[in-house]
Amino acid sequence: MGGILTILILSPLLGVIVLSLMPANHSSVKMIGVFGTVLPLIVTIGVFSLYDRTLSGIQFMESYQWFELMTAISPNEPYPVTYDLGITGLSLLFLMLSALITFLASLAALRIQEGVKGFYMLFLLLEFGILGVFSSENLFLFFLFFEVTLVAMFLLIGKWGGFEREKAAFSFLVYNGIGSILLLIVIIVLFVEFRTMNISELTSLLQESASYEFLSGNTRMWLFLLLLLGFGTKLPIVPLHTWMVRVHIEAPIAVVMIHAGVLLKIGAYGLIRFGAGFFPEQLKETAVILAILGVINLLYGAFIALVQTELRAVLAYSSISHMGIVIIGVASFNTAGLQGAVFQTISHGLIAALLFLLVGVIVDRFQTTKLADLGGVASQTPLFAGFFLAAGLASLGLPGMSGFISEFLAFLGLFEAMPVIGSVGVIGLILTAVYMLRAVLAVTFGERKPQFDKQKDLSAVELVSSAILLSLIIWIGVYPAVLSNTLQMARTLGIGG
Amino acid sequence: MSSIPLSAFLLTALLLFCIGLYGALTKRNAVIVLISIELMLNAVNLNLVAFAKYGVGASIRGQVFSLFTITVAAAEAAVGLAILIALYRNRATVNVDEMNTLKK
Amino acid sequence: MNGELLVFLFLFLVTITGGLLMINLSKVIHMVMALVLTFLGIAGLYVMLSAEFVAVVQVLIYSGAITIIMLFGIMLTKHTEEEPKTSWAKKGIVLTVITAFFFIVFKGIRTMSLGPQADKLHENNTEQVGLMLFTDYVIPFELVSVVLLVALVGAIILAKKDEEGEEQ
Amino acid sequence: MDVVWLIPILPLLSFLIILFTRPNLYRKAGIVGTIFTGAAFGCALLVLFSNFAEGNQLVEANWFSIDSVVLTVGVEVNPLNALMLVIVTLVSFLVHMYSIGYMANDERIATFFGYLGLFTFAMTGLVLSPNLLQLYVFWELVGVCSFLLVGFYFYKPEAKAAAKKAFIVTRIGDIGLLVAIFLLFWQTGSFELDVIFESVLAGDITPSMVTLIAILIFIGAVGKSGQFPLHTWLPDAMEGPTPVSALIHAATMVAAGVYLVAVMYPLFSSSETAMTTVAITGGFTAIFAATIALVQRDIKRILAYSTISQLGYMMLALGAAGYTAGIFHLTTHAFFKALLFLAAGSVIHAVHEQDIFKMGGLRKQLPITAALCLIGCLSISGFPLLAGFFSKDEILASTYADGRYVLFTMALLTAFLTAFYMFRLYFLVFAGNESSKAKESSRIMLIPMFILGVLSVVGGYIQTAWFGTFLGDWLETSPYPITVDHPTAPIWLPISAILLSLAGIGLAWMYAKKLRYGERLNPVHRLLFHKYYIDEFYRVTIVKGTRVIGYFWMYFDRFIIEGGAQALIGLVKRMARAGSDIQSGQVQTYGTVAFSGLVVVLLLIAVIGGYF
Repeated sequence: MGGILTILILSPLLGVIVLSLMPANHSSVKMIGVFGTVLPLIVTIGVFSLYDRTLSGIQFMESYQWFELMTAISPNEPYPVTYDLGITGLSLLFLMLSALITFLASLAALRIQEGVKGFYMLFLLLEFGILGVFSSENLFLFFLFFEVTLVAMFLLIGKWGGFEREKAAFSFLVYNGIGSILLLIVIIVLFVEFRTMNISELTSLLQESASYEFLSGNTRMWLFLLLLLGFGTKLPIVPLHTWMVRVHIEAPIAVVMIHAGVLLKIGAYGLIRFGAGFFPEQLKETAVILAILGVINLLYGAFIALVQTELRAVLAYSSISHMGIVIIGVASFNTAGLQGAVFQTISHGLIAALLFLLVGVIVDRFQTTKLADLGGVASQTPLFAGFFLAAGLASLGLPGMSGFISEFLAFLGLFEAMPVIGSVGVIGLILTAVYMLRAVLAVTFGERKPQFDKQKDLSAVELVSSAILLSLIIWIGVYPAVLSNTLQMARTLGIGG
Repeated sequence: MSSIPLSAFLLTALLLFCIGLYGALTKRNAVIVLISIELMLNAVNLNLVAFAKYGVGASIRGQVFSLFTITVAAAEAAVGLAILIALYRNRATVNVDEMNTLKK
Repeated sequence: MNGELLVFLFLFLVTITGGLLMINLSKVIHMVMALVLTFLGIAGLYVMLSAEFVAVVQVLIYSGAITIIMLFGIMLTKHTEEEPKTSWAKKGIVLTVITAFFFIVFKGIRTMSLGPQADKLHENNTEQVGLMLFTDYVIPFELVSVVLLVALVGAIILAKKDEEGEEQ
Repeated sequence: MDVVWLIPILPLLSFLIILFTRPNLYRKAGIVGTIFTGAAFGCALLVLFSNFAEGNQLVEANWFSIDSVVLTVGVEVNPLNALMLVIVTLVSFLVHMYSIGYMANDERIATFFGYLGLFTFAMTGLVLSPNLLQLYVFWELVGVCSFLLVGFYFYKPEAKAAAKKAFIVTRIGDIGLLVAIFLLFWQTGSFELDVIFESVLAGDITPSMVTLIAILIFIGAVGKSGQFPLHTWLPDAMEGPTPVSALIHAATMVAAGVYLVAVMYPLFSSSETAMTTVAITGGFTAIFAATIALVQRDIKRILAYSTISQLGYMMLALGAAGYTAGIFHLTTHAFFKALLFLAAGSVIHAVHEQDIFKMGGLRKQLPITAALCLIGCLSISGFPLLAGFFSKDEILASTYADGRYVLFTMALLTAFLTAFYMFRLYFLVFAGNESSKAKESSRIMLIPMFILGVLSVVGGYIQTAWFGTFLGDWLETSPYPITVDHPTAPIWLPISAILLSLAGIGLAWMYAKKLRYGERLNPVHRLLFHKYYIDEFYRVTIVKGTRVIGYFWMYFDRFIIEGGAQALIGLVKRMARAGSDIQSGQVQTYGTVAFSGLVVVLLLIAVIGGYF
């Protein structure tokens, strides 16, 4: 099945092309936009079913010579740039997550009234970037697609966001731009030293002891720290998080779904794939600091979420808190921890998407996301309240839902490596329960408010989207092997537990 | 044979050049700026003449060159002043600060 | 200490003092006068460098012609008596940069010595200059005359009142 | 034995069916739920009897794996959990039946039964777990069901607060358990109970680590069983519907803490310190909660504090090496406390009032309820020959045998206090003058109460000094190494216990006669009425403290981090503006800049070229 990944990456562009040929106010623009996301979803499902779980290593490899860079210093030895695609179990999971959440987000975006055509075009462009990021087997391609997501996001936030959209868009661009520059530095250094940007080649080259002649331990540490900063901005690690809060609050709901659900995960993906894959030694050396950072993220986000008065802000800080668990998992650097980190990214992707989907419903029905103005909506919209409560419970790590498995694994890993830091970290799990319940109950429970009496419960589309997400959350929670079988963590990274 | 070393003349020229440059860059009166430029040209002339005596393959050529420079400097002074007057007629000022048409 | 050095020191002081005065005096007229001092000092230095002809030209053109032109320029334009002040920050920056420049160049010229002196320059200096000008440099000489002419014409056109332009 | 699987599955099915057909089922949901839990109860009975015949069973399947460690799920049947299964399914079944009547007028009756089904599923799953991970999963699930049911009247602010509190306070305990599970895993490499116990007994874990783990597990139990200092959620949880209180907050879920300690008994018994901690916490909670119960006015709150106190009793028994006694009391308590709650529910259903000082003389209107309530009160007070008598006696005996006489005295004193406050409640509610009109509850509510009443009377005969120690012998067949001793107490012990409880009853009668309305408010009374101001203390310290930290970090975030970022942006902006200011159009500025550039180049050449 050669070329299926190329087809996958290009599939959203079909929608862009069709949309670009249509008049802006045509009635079927929305439909085409939604359909544009269905296509990649179908292809991804195809990839998922064709993926051979018994094999290790990279599958669906596509590799073509692209162009060569000549340098004046060594004109006879050009630097080859290749076009490599390929996926591992890890990227396959992220691809599935992206395709699914993008599809659901495109449904949630049906509420957009202005500039629908442009919105869907950028939206599909964003998906193009995301799919590319996760299926690149080459740092150059990875970086290109990464930049595509930045541009698309910037425009989406800046044009369709809330009151302070420009500010949010710029802060997004500045922080992520700086992050991607750091990434670029690392890529260039590796390219210059090893004359390849192929990820798996680099991984194996860097893990050979001979490669230390090219790249000393000290340099590696610097490169690792740059990577950490770059992806840490994306993840985000406190104190590089302020842009993310703003985006969560200002961006249109459908975009936030993708942002919280998928884009933040690029940081985790990069950290696991490149940070842990390229520089395992350096990761081990900095593990304690990383774990402390993770715990700080966890507690910091939780404490602030506790006192927020705005639902979206609560969820934004909750995302920060949850990303702390990813860092904890990576820092513990054993199979349990890394598996936990991956589980957490997937699980938080689903949960955050669900939560923001429902926040979209809140905005649509109740025109406010202030906790003080909401309340008692379980009386008028029981279905919504039920889903919202379930999403909240999933977010606070209720067993039987995906959040629990990931938190459990991440902390299990951490407790093996650093029990003391772990003991501080578990306080975060209590706080998560506190702020999540506070927010969820403030919306759903409480006295019936008559001004909400006329509001309708979930529509069919909303119901189906929420149900899909919730059932996936529960499925992973009840049967986590569905992820771990695909993941093959140890094999992907070539480490032993 | 002169007992004064070359560097003494060069130092004089350097000092003059620096003074001229300072004047050209800081003075706000256009006339003074022009004068400062003349000073710089003079410093250059001094160098030429000094090198004519002390330089590699020293010869009269250096002095001839300085004559050319003086001529051009005279022409420059004349044209510069003419521009100044034309500008003054338009803008009623010789203040260099206010001559910022490059920006607009 | 011989007489030559004394003369050089005197001329050096005259030249630099003239320059410094020009920078520091407040009235424009005084500045121009200080400049004349410098020009004269330089003319003296030329004589020391066995360039009598250039020295004479220096006195004629600079101390004479150019100074007069400058005075005309000053008279034709209106001046608030005092030279307007420039901000200290700007002066500071310029001064720093120039000092740095000075030290770099100074470092280079301090011990500069390029070979034996030319010792025949003072013999019939004007003749030598004339010979060189009208043999090797005859074409540049003619070109300079054109340049002067163009400058003259240009200066007149520029300084002339643009009456037609104003009328339109 | 195959039916074991069905026990959790049946209530789950009930939950799912109700969940998906909610609008259609409506009132029929109760019948569906009752049938399913009834079937589960039947299965549990089968399992119980097959355990007598066939012994212990363990079935496991792979769940997922972390590298080479395969995590499993499964079911295990041993005497302890077979017994628990029967208790859980029985009480659940009866409460389901009762709720058909009690909740008949509620719009959301279907939801209610859905939650009940989910709870029964989670609770049976918890009981059947053969490993700690699975146990923890269900442990949290019962917590969330409790949360959902406490917050069932979600429109009441008190219910909202109570639900939140219930979840969060128990969560604090759960984290202790979670940490203990992590530590155990890294010590033993497994979540399986049998593996863990083997390595504990083999001495693979250092004694201090055993103590630490045991205490962490106990923290989990403290949270769930409402032991001091995490007891505050349980009285507030009475905001939930009364059948829920009977099922979750009296008979089953809160007993899960005791059950957990019992399950982990081999671990606890390896650490003297841990055992002492359990005993002291239990003993203290028993008397502490009993004193609070003395003065409360809300009928359900009295029962709640009574529950806390009785759970403390069980903990005390376990901590004093009275394994059988603890389990025995757990069993009997499930019966009579569920009975008391259902009776209270019946009263509340009839008079729509929860303040016992506003009731009175209900014996005439509610004769059956009154009679059943009396049985419950007698049983809990340890009236001779009723279930509570035997179990309480067993606890007193093992505490006495343990030799810590302070704890023993506490236990005796608690027995006296229990008798007093239970009969204070009984007399104030049922005796005296009639104060309001009330109608006896329907048959569907009375039948469960009746069954529980019967059990409260005869339930004690499974373990008596006279007829045989059947329960203890049977529990000893557990697959895990537990020491079941049969303490023999001096004859004065049961007699003094009887006398104390009779004294309590008598005092309560005199008290009730003397004071019909209101009570003196002396400082001690006020202190007790305000539950030793512990809620207020927590509110001021922990809750406020957490919020203050939160606000601190929020402002830190807003001003320091965001401000820092803004300052950085400002700096860049100012630099940019400075750069654009240079482009002023003035030749001199350009000249300066150009010349500066020249100087910089010269400097570079000079430095790099080595001229300096």
